[in-house]
Amino acid sequence: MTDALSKVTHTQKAATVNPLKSSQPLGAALAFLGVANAMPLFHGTQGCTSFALVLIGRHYKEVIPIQTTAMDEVAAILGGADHLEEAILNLKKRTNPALIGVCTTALVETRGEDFAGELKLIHERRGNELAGTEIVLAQTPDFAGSIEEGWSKATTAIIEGVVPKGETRVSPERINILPGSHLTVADLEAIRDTVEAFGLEPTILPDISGSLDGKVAERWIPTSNGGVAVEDIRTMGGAVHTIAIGEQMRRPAEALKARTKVPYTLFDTLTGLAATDRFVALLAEISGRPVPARVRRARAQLEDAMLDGHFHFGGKRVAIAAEPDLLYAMARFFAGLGAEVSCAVSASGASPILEAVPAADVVVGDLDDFETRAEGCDLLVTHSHGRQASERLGIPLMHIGFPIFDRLGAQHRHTALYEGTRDLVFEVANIVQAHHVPRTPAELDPFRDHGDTHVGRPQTAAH
Amino acid sequence: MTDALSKVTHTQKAATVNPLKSSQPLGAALAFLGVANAMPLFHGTQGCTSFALVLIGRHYKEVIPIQTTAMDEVAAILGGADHLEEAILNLKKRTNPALIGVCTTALVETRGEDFAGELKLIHERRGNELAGTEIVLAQTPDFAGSIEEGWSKATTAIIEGVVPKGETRVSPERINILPGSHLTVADLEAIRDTVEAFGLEPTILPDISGSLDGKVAERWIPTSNGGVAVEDIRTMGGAVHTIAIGEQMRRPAEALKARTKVPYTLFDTLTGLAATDRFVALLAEISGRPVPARVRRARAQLEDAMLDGHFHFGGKRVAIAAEPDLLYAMARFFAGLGAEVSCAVSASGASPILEAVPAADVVVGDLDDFETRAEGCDLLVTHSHGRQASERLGIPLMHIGFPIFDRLGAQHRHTALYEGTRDLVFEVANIVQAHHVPRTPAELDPFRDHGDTHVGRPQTAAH
Amino acid sequence: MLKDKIKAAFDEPACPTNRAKAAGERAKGCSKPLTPGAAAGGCAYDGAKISLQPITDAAHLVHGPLACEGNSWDNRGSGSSGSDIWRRSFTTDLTELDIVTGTGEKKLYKAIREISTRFKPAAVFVYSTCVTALIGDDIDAVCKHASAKYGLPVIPVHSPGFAGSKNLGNKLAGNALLDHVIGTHQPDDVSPTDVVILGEFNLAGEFWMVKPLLDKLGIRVRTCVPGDARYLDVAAAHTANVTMVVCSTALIGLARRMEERWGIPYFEGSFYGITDTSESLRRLARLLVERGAPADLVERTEALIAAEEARAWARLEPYRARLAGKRVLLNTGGVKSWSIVAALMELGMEFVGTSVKKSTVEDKMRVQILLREEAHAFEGMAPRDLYAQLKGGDADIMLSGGRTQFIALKARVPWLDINQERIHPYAGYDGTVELVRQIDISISNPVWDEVRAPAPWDTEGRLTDRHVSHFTMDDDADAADPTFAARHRRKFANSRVDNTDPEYLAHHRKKFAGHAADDIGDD
Amino acid sequence: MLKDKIKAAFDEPACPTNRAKAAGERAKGCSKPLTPGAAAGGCAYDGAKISLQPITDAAHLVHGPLACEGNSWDNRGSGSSGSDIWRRSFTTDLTELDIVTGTGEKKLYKAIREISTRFKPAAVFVYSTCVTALIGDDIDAVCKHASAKYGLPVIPVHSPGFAGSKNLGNKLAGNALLDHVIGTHQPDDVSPTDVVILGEFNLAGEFWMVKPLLDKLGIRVRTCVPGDARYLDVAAAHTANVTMVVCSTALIGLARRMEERWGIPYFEGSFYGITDTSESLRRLARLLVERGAPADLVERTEALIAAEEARAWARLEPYRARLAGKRVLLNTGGVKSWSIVAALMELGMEFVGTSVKKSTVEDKMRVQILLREEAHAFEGMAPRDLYAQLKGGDADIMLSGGRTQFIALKARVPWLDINQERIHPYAGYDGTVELVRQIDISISNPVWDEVRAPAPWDTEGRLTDRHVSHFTMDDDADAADPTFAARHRRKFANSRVDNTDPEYLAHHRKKFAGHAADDIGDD
Repeated sequence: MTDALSKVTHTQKAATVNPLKSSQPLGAALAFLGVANAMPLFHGTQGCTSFALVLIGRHYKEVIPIQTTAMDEVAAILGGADHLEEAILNLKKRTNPALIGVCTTALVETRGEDFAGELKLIHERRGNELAGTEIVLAQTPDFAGSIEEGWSKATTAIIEGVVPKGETRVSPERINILPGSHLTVADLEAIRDTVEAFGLEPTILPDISGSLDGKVAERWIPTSNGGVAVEDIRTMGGAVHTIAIGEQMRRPAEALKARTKVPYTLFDTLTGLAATDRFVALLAEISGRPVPARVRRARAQLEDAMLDGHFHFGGKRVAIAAEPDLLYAMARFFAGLGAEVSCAVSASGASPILEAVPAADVVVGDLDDFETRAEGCDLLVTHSHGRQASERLGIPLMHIGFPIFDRLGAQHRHTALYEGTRDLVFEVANIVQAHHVPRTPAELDPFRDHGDTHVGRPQTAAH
Repeated sequence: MTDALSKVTHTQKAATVNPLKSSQPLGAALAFLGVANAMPLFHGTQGCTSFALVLIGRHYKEVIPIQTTAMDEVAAILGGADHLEEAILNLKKRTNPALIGVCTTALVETRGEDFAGELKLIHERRGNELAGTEIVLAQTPDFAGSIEEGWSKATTAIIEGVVPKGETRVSPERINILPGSHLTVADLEAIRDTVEAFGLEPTILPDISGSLDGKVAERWIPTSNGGVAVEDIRTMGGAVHTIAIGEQMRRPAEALKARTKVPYTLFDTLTGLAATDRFVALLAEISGRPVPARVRRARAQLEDAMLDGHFHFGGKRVAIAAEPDLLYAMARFFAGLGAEVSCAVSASGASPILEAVPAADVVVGDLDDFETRAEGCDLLVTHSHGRQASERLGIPLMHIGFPIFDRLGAQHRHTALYEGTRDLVFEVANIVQAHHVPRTPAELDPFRDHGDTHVGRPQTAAH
Repeated sequence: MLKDKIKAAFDEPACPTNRAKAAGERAKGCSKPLTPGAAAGGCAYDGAKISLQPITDAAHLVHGPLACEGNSWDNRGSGSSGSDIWRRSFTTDLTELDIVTGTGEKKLYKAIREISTRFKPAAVFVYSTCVTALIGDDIDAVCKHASAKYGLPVIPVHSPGFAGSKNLGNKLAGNALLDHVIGTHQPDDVSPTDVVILGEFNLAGEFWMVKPLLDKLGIRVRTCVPGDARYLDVAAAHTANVTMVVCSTALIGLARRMEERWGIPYFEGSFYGITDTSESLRRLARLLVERGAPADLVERTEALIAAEEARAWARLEPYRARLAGKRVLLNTGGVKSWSIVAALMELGMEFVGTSVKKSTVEDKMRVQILLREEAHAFEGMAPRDLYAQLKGGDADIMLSGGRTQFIALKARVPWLDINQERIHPYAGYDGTVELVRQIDISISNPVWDEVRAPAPWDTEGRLTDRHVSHFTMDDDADAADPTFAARHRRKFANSRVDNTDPEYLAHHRKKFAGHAADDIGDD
Repeated sequence: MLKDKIKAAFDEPACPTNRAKAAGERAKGCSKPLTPGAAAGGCAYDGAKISLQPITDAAHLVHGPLACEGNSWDNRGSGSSGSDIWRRSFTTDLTELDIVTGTGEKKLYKAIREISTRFKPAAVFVYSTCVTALIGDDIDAVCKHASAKYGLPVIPVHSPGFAGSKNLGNKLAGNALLDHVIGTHQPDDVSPTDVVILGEFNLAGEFWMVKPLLDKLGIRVRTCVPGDARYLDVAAAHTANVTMVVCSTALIGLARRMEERWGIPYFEGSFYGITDTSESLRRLARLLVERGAPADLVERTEALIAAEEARAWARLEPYRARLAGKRVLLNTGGVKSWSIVAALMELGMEFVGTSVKKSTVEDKMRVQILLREEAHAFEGMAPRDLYAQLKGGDADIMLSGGRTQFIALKARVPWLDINQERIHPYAGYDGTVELVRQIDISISNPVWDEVRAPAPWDTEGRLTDRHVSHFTMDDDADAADPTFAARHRRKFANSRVDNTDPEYLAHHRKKFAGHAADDIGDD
């Protein structure tokens, strides 16, 4: 694993070909969906909402509640304040959500209105009607950022909109968890279990494990079904500590600290043995309790999986494309088991974590940059849109991130802590084994190609 | 799902081609390995042990403790009692196991000695030296049965050798679990969690989740590392109830009941929504407690997975080859989601559960019978030896059962209860999706083949 | 200035759908105003892109910020027998800087260059979006310029999302084809039996089930727009003798204007269902004969229809008994409604409802004639209402698109995808059999019974009475004779039922200290 | 009667390995008595099957109960350039009934018929096992009968497991070839440069890295036994001019007897390592020239060796610095020991031990000369001792077979498979580079550091002191300037270290009611 900073370059292309990223308001909507009884509201045209809603639905296989201010041509020119107000009042009346999360889109941001001011006016005028519903604003134009930024901004907006300023009585068993958008439903469940195993009570914000975990309800629920309760968010200032996971969560962690003085620890990743050790040790330290036997057993199982699995990583070349925190986590994971991350593509360029990705270069680009650079690799690691590159290059694809629409159960895969890392080791090892093809006499012929690339791939030291 | 009995036929071949089954003593050894600090001892030649040990090691990726009486030509002719005694004394001296599980092999059974009598004599002569070590006998010649029978016999032998006869004071929170050989380490962990969630204390026999779960220890352990303690087995008569899982466990459940009067409930499978409902309801009934929210949530998640996943089962033709209880569980699973089990091959023919397999025919045969009958199917479901059939037929293979040596983490896959069924749904759906190939103009041409098999596969009602 | 640009984008001829509308309705115009906070559905950009993207050898470049293309690409299952350029996604992915500094047009121009150099497409379609319309990028000028410079057709499509609905987008796409593509290529192999199919998307390759029928009759499909279309063939569409419009709202305006401009007669037809497939073949043949094709085409067509219908009905026969009386909720618009309704009713299936959201008045009338009760046709339904109807058990299956999939599934009602993401082909005679087969597979899946059975406990996890009786003591006769043979007896199948004696358990539980032991099942 | 049958099965000529043994050792014989309860390793059946199964176009039929074949098939990675019959598993799978009623021979006969009819193998090898030897099945008679009846060679292999070790099984396999196969086919293309390779298994296809070298020199490999061998070629092995024995214990007896019977000279050689590969080529060339091959073969061989060695060394050079001084534990027997030891020592690697369990006395001497200290060569090691040595940190890597794999891994020591299950080819010049590359990949994997680092808690889960200092308060300078630019500063890489102030936590914990709050880290 390299400790040197990696070189981060942005591709200088006019045409984005096969986008890697999804839009910023989509990321914000996901975060809002992690609050119980919430309703994300896109401030833009119907189409923006429709695309986001369908894409999230394809990934989670759920009915996704997102609404729209339904901007039309007239509003686009004259301003959308009326649409915003009407949408909020309509939502309140029809679904009575605990929280409406307004996500601005490129259209309204291009026009450039004072959304915070508009919301304030709406509240002044309609305070009574809107009682019991928090309304928060995330400014998330599509022309900047990606899911991570939207998620981060929405979480920050929730904190700033819901958590009161000032210190409060600390409950020594309460702990805040601010998970990045790259963690799955299963990861959040595992984090909660681990925290609870130390006698601590976690408040997870956002908590999509409650709302996007795939379950069948017995009645129609128009808002998010599950997630962290607004009342619990309101008392996050009473926690003894905050744990933020992923560089994207520094912003909300800072916001929470600024309001409430709750200190935080930022984990750049929770994938991997050493990272999980640090997380578990912190919980032991905060709780003053020993590490439970069950957690220690999971650690021993991960060690074993790493030992059994490392054969399938060593000497392999891996191409990864993802949002920054996930890219970092996966690159660390692969490099830590001996694979070479020979192609690393980030969906967005804003995160400082990119410099820490263990790869010679990190390219901020698209899946076409990925496809070009991934040639000759042993494994592609990205979301479902990587399937075209996988077909064309004939290299197997490991699905990570968002969107995953051509596989089921993405949200139930463990990718963090001991168990998640163990499962990832197995998944990679099994993809590699499934694609192992015995070599033919022609491939092994020493005179096949009397250059350096003697046996199909370079055999000289590539280190 | 058909309620009619299926037709069970045995292939009438002299040559077994590509065996589906593994040997009976191997199954017995696995069961003995589910006891803490145990040592299986094969009464036979060194080779029998070596093959079993290596094969189990390839599946579990572990150092497997199994020893041998090392019969040679002289002993084969003159009798192996001396070898048996020497082996037991050697093992006691070198590893001091809590239990030695003697598994006879074809060689010594062909000669036909009085093994029970020999063991009794050894105990009479060497009782002092052997104190603290239980020695139990499973008669498991290779020329009969398969893993299931060996597992069942060994479990029965443990019960008859360790659990004292007679009724005892009942601990109302104690419950016995007798899992079949087809359940994974992860399944046993999930069963334990579920039982404990009702405030009950399970004694699982055999419990390979303690010993074959893949973990790294800090010192050399010559016997099984983990598993159910002999002392806990000894008090199984004090349980309020026994739950046996798989028809193969009827024998040990009956044995336990005969000795201790503990009644039992036999579950033919724990895979599937309805089966898990019954299991959970039984726990609620025994404990007098309501079903915990967590279990109910897992149920809702399974329902959702079934709804999302059923598309990938309906109309598909599946070929399954496995030991009887696993064959039954998987066939029920596939049929329950709308797939047709058009080929069902059982490794052994002794189990009455075969008649309940939801398939027109169940063939007791080998992987060659499987390969012949699986042609035209959409999915093969069997262990790693099915890889050759998969290659030759060009049909994807889902790995189940034993041995799985070309994939990692087989023991950590969930296959039972709500979560395991959910994971199986995802696994099948993802194999199907991964192998989906869009159809070509030629394949869709209505004049391609003006018979009934119009578009590659029969389109008339196959029901 | 901005305002003018946007107004210009809407300076389209009167919506052609109006032609089919009743006089009173015509005044309403195309786009109904949406309710903020209670709206659903795609936008004009979506509609335009859908209508054109399956043109397989062209690059489709979206000029705007990321979301329009980034959140929506690679989500449709059209089959291509040639290039895969159309499956790639191209967008100028405008950044804040691009917008603030007004370099959008420049970036677009450069993007066209990059794409034409690297991917060598037959043409580039450029789609405008809300933001680029709002900031007034002149995509017409850029396209014209780039076309001249790089020597390939570059077609502007004016499709800002805020312009209106998906339906409007379809029409805008048709305008682009008419203004910039059709008529720009003169093929050297024009024949009297050339036809054009409009509004057929070749989803799951289903047009490949139809085209061989036409081939056999000697009818040449000059181009099928947009499914599996190649750019040059589309450009030559004006040389055809007949236009058949498959998805009526999508491109009927284009057909009408092709008739106006080149005198090509058109008709609305459908390849869904046996009767409609036959009728479409018939009309194609007759119109071609009217336009100069050999007269025997009509007879040959009838012979083919007779043979294929007989074969299809024979293959459908086994399903009749299985599906007669099953109640279908058809939640999709356009021509599919009446075709599919007709096809399934012929098998004895019933319709509890049909969306006519995207249908023309003519479509609606056909549906109403078929269904006989106006109540069955609805304009669209809120998710909550749809869920209530399905949950209420009104339908045995819903046929719809992915958007309402999870509403059906959450209501535990069978659902079949008949929209763009589906993987099964449903066109022509074979496709009708496949549709019926898939409906049967879906309805007969035992999963429905299993998920509909309530859990044996209430919402608090307390066992319901229903459950307790399930358990009986393990059979003592069984225990008394534990030999293999005894266990192998026929009644085994029953003895496998899980069996526990509640009295035994109750007895033990009474000994529990501190447990409310007798409360089981009713606490 | 039984006893006689079994004795007959052992009526084999004196073990050929004895030839290579010192006079004093010879008396000990082949099989050492095993200790019940403390034995490990395969049996004679195992050895026989291994030696023959890679003959690819033959069926290998195991006559016995299930375990012998059922627990062991499909576990070796030999490459085949032709048939895949050898990969299939055939066994008579004797049941209790077969044994009790004595129908084993009949079943065997029928099995041969089924196999020959269905799979059309070039030949069938029939292996006896403990049980069929014990019950006295006359496989010689059955094979003879079946061969005559079905018109294909059916070769009995007398290999009951209790006869002895794997090594003995190798020899029994050699006997079967000599008695029934070699010399039964006369090819029409005999040439003076024909050679036979014995004991080469073509694992991971590695012989395909060597054969082109021989091809280039005009040396024709009549057959390589057993790797990628075809039956007829094996049957013609007696027409070769030189035999090279690769795995010395496996088939050296066969080579000796081929020399006796047909006058073919043999030598022991190896294709592992650069020097040994070259030496083997040299000896082949010289022996062939002695037997009538063109004299320039020797020069051409030297030229090839010079070129290939230069190339291989150049490719190995980058590894020298990375691997020099690394300590290797080589835990495998036979010829591999000295070849691999020599190869890796040339790169500066050190050997902390080498198993000579399966080695001949000659092998052992070579190893001892190479290592200079006798202590390094061991006969075999109990798992417990091997674990202790590895855990003690004596070795940087262990090279061995799958059987000891998990001992190394549990000791957290790099391990490389150099036995039958491996997927990398190590023969010849290219293979040597591959071996070194794989060793480097294994040793340099960062996983070792990670798994060797102890958990930050003791065996009871209590935090160790080492840990607590890891956490520091989150940087307040950081918090004060939370702008992007400030966070982007170079020292970012450090600020990502997890940071928590233990004092802060202690402060809060003091307020805990009923918690031993200050005990952290040392309770």
